[in-house]
Amino acid sequence: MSRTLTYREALNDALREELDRDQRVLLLGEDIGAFDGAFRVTKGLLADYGEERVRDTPSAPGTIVGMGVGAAIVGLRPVVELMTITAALRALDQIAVSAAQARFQSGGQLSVPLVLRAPQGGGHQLGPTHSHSLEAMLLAIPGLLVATPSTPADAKGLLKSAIRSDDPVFVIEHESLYGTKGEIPEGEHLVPFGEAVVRRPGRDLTILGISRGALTALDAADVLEREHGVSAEVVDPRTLRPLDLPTILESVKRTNRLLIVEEGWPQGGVGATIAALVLEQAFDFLDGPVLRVAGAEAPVGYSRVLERAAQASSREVAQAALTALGR
Amino acid sequence: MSRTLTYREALNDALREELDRDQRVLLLGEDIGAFDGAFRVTKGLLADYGEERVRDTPSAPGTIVGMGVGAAIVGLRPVVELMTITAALRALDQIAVSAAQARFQSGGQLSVPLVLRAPQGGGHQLGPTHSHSLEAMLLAIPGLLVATPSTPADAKGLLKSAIRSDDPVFVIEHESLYGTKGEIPEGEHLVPFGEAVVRRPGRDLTILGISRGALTALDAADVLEREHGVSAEVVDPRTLRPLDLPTILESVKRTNRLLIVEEGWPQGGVGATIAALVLEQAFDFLDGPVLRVAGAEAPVGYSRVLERAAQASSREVAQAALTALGR
Amino acid sequence: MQLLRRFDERAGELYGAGQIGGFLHLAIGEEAAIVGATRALEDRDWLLTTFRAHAHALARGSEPARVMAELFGRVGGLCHGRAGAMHLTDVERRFLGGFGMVGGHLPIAAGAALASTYQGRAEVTMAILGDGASGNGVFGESLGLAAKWNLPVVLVIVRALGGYATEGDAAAASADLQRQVEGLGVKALTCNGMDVVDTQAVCADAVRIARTERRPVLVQAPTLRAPTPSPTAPRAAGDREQIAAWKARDPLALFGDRLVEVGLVESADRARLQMQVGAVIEQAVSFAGRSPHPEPEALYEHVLAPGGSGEAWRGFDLRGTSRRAEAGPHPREASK
Amino acid sequence: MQLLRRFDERAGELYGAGQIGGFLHLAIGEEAAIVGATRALEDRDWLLTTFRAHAHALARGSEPARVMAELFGRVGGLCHGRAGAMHLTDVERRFLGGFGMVGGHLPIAAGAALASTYQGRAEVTMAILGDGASGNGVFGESLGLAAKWNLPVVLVIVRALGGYATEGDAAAASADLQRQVEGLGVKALTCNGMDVVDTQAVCADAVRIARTERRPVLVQAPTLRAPTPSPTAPRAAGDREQIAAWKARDPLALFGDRLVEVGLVESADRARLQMQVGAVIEQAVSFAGRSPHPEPEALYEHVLAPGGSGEAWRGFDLRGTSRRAEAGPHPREASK
Ligand SMILES: Cc1ncc(C[n+]2csc(CCOP(=O)(O)OP(=O)(O)O)c2C)c(N)n1
Ligand SMILES: Cc1ncc(C[n+]2csc(CCOP(=O)(O)OP(=O)(O)O)c2C)c(N)n1
Ligand SMILES: [Mg+2]
Ligand SMILES: [Mg+2]
Repeated sequence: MSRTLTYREALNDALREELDRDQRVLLLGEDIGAFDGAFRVTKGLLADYGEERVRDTPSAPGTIVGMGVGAAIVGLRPVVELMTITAALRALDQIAVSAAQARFQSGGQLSVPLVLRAPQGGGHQLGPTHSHSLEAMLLAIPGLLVATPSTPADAKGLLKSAIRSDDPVFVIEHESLYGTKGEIPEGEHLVPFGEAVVRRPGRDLTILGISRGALTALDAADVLEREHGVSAEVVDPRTLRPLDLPTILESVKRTNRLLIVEEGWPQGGVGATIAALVLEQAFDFLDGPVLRVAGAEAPVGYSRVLERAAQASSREVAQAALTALGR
Repeated sequence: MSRTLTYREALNDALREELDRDQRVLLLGEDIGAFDGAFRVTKGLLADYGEERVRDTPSAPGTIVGMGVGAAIVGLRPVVELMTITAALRALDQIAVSAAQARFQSGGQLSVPLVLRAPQGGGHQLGPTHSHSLEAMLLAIPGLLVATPSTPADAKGLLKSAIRSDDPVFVIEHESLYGTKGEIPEGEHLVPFGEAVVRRPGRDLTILGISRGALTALDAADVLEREHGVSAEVVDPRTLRPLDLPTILESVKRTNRLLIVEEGWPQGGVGATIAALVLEQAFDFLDGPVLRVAGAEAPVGYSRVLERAAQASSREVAQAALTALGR
Repeated sequence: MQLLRRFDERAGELYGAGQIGGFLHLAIGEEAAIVGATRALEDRDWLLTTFRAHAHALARGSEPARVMAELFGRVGGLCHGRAGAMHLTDVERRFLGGFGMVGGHLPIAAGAALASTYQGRAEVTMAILGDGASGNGVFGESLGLAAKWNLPVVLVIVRALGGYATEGDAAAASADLQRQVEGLGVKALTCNGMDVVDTQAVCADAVRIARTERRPVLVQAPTLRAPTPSPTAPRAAGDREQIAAWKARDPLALFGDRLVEVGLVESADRARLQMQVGAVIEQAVSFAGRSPHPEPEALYEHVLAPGGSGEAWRGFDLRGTSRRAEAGPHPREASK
Repeated sequence: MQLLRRFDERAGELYGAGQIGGFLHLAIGEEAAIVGATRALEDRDWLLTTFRAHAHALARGSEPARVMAELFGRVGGLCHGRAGAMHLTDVERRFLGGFGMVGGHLPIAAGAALASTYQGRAEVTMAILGDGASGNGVFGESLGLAAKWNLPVVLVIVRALGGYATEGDAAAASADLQRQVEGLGVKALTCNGMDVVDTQAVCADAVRIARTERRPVLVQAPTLRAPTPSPTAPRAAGDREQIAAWKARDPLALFGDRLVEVGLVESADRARLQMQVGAVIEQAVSFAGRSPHPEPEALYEHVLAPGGSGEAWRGFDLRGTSRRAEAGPHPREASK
């Protein structure tokens, strides 16, 4: 049995279930209450759970995250929404130091079961300050778990697992996926961290897609099959820390070729990291270089044309795959 | 003709020369005046240039950087010192958005000739909040130039070039290098951005060292020569954006092996980025995987032992080199 | 004001029609505050504002056609389609833009004032912000340092009730906020943000104080924004009463009526003005519609300074092998 | 106070001797403020402080031996050598630590108070800070939200003159700062930070108000820190006059004399107390010296929660191939 929900509804579902299950869970964020959240993810939660548990905050990212850290240390399980991932840049000291290092600094005395949520990426011309993709910066931080759900089912299952995690977690949502629909298993649906999924089996090469990149990879795989008779395997890591490297390596050792699709900036990116890891651990299995199709080395422009130019398109991914195959 | 100066003195020299040369240059930062700067880099500048040009600020990183951006846009060439690179995490929205995107967002109407300076890295047991190495996070940001001087001469030459750049630049100094001595050419000494230097020629493999990693690589090269008869070429990129990829590729195409040494976190790191770039562009020249010796996937502990364990040591680099050579 | 109003109404329609994308924050109801504040500035002064930038650009005198073209994301836009409504910039008019991050422009405004002062020019920098931005720490940090360094900055808080986002007690000027900033050594004034004459007078006073006394001044301008559900559905909505309540305070109607009352304007002139404005806007729309879309490659322009050493970088792998631009000049050449 | 003083003096020596590393921010001169403030708390209350953390840990009752061992970076330290003086934590005493980033602990304190209130416990959270931290935006952000949400937080600003870092007008309590926070709806008090009795009384009052009225309270405690050049050369320095001036206000001397005057303590007892304290500190030093250094591998402990799915990550490439730990369990197993 399953239901069809949007990514947005799936997240709302996850929050409701965890709010029902665990009194320690409470939500903090700008306009998450009366306004239902900038992207309507917290729709109806203020009415149903009250202002003790669903708290509207001012636009002060550092302080909101810091309060989440303090509340988590003293026994709660706060879920903090930031209106845009760019706001996380203002709170990065609280994220990278207070949240991610408290356990370490205290020699294990403190625990920070905090969840941060924010939308990233482009798609609706939000322009240079509301279209960043920052998974790589967050992945860099030891002590911080990072999830990048690309489907409604994963959005629900990963957010629920995140809320139950004793480590701080950043759940990176994608601004242009909120409206996408998908099947959600009935009842308790948890997606464990560190478990990649093969979205489409294939023989000729592996395409690894991060966040929305997983969907771009699937589209590209269709094009490759239809127009070029190429069989591409599509892998979605789903969480970046922990990263399910074994599943990625298994796939690469079969197909001997890897292409990584991400929307973030190419330098210091997730693609570069995984390319380096695979290179180090499966060099002898690689028939060619690991290729990356990343976001542009530029801010995301407002115009539809410039926004698209800043993102990885399925056409480009298909083209890169053919390059990888020496075609 | 040349003089011997410490890294700290070389930076002070660069600031003085540019303050003398260009009235538009002024300095902002916490305790850079009366206190001579937390690491004494701005020693004597308040006395010699006055409080109009050497300005002590409160501990408000975001606002200090933002003021630097505004002052740069309206015609000055501010040099902002942050006491520790970790403070940059509090100002990252001003760095990545205001400073690095203003030119783009305005369609080229605005220019931000701003220099940011901060010490990073470990060495004196400053503990988990004052020992970060964040060059990778800064490298990720398009529109921001990044310099990582490892010698007094480069510290001076790169800082002077940075102050004359029309792009915002982050000059990443290393906390444990301030006291190191080196020869500085007399007179005007500018080091251009995007020009790597081969610190030591070699045949058997290339070791690329970032920031202090370049010195660690040199020590490792000595060990390799002395104890194993291995001839390692040591390359110091000096600037990460722009990156002198041609020089790196030339070297790798000769030695066919690459090892990268950095102090930052391994995931989303500079090493991973360069490994991916080299893999993409010189795959057929590689006799083995590009190896990385990075900082630990952990915060930097306070204890001397834990601090050392978090950093790349020359022994480990030498060991990794032997691994790369299949020895 | 007429211009801002009709422009916003038209933009709202075009947003609905998909001609304009992203977030479009309308300023219907804020016209008196915006026009009054910006009219208090001289040409040599600098202006910064929030994501609600297109209205401020118009008020500062930017060409409606180039503003509309920017909203269309076209080459003819002030920022060639890079900025959209939230990040509009027009440096010729010393309008430093449109800032998407709430409060992010406040330290930049202080820095601009520092540059003017440092260079011995008696320019004032004005930053317009919403009440929400005063909840962010940069507000106090920037004002505090501006006071300490005697910087001529004028912050105008448009306290808008109605519409998107955490409102605080936006309805009226806040006595608490006044105490806070006075504690920082900042002069605080209040005006009626629904009355363009009063707003202009008070802001002119603020600008004078900032310019002559070299100190930051805060002006609180309470306004009532037309009921708008959100920046993604910007056309005026809300129930009958809300709209009626707002109409009763509509700053344009009030100002217009007053001009007629005191005999400064004939109702006939008023009608003519409206027609002229309508014509200007239609010209702007057609200019925007005719302006070409940018080329995809344009994305890489203006990322780094032309001729700067950074440009060499462009030659090397901008987005992974498959996207690599043609290898440019060796950095060694480029950085010379 | 004796304990803090002798501990700091000894730590300063050991720092000079290279037994203690990093930055060591001494609290000589702040003893009355620190002891007075912390004595105002009950055991159930929470305490957070700055990088000047070892003195606060001692005041909160942490074992001197385990504090000294932490300064030595040994396994016997409260944080097993990970924290050093700046990040000391002792959760058993509800001392949440030592925060290296100026002001970084203020929102965390507000969050702790939120958790207590949410869970229906009448605990108060106290955060001690320096005057410098009040210049950062998180100060106002945290107090503002604490006031809005009725959170029982007490912030004690030790306005220390002398020593490292931007002082502001640290000498005296700031009337401006009082206006600022009152504008945020915060109750503001002042005490004599050189007088432990007065500090204790005022802070107890602040704690009572926070606990019963459920609101944030700010206490300004002006102090005179012993002349110390910097945290990297922490032993008291400064010229003769400075030192003499400071000695004349030494909070320990004053309090001790007073106790003797009012006959509460015989000078003999005073001498005995000093001897006892001296003995405790020597025991602490020898415990620290005997405690082993951590193993290098310990670096990877406490990075992520034990048994959490994150641990699986440890199996894969922690720092590049050459450093790779033995491949751990497959995440699929670990995350079950
Ligand atoms: C740092 C940051 N967080 C969140 C947002 C999303 N956001 C866009 S508009 C807005 C409301 C701001 O309210 P206010 O400052 O009062 O301006 P108004 O909308 O009233 O003009 C917010 C929070 C943002 N732009 N920047
Ligand atoms: C965000 C940040 N910037 C800079 C520093 C470096 N720093 C260490 S101590 C200190 C001085 C802080 O002064 P104050 O808050 O008054 O504390 P005091 O030293 O007076 O106790 C600074 C700036 C830091 N720890 N954190
Ligand atoms: Mg508002
Ligand atoms: Mg101080």
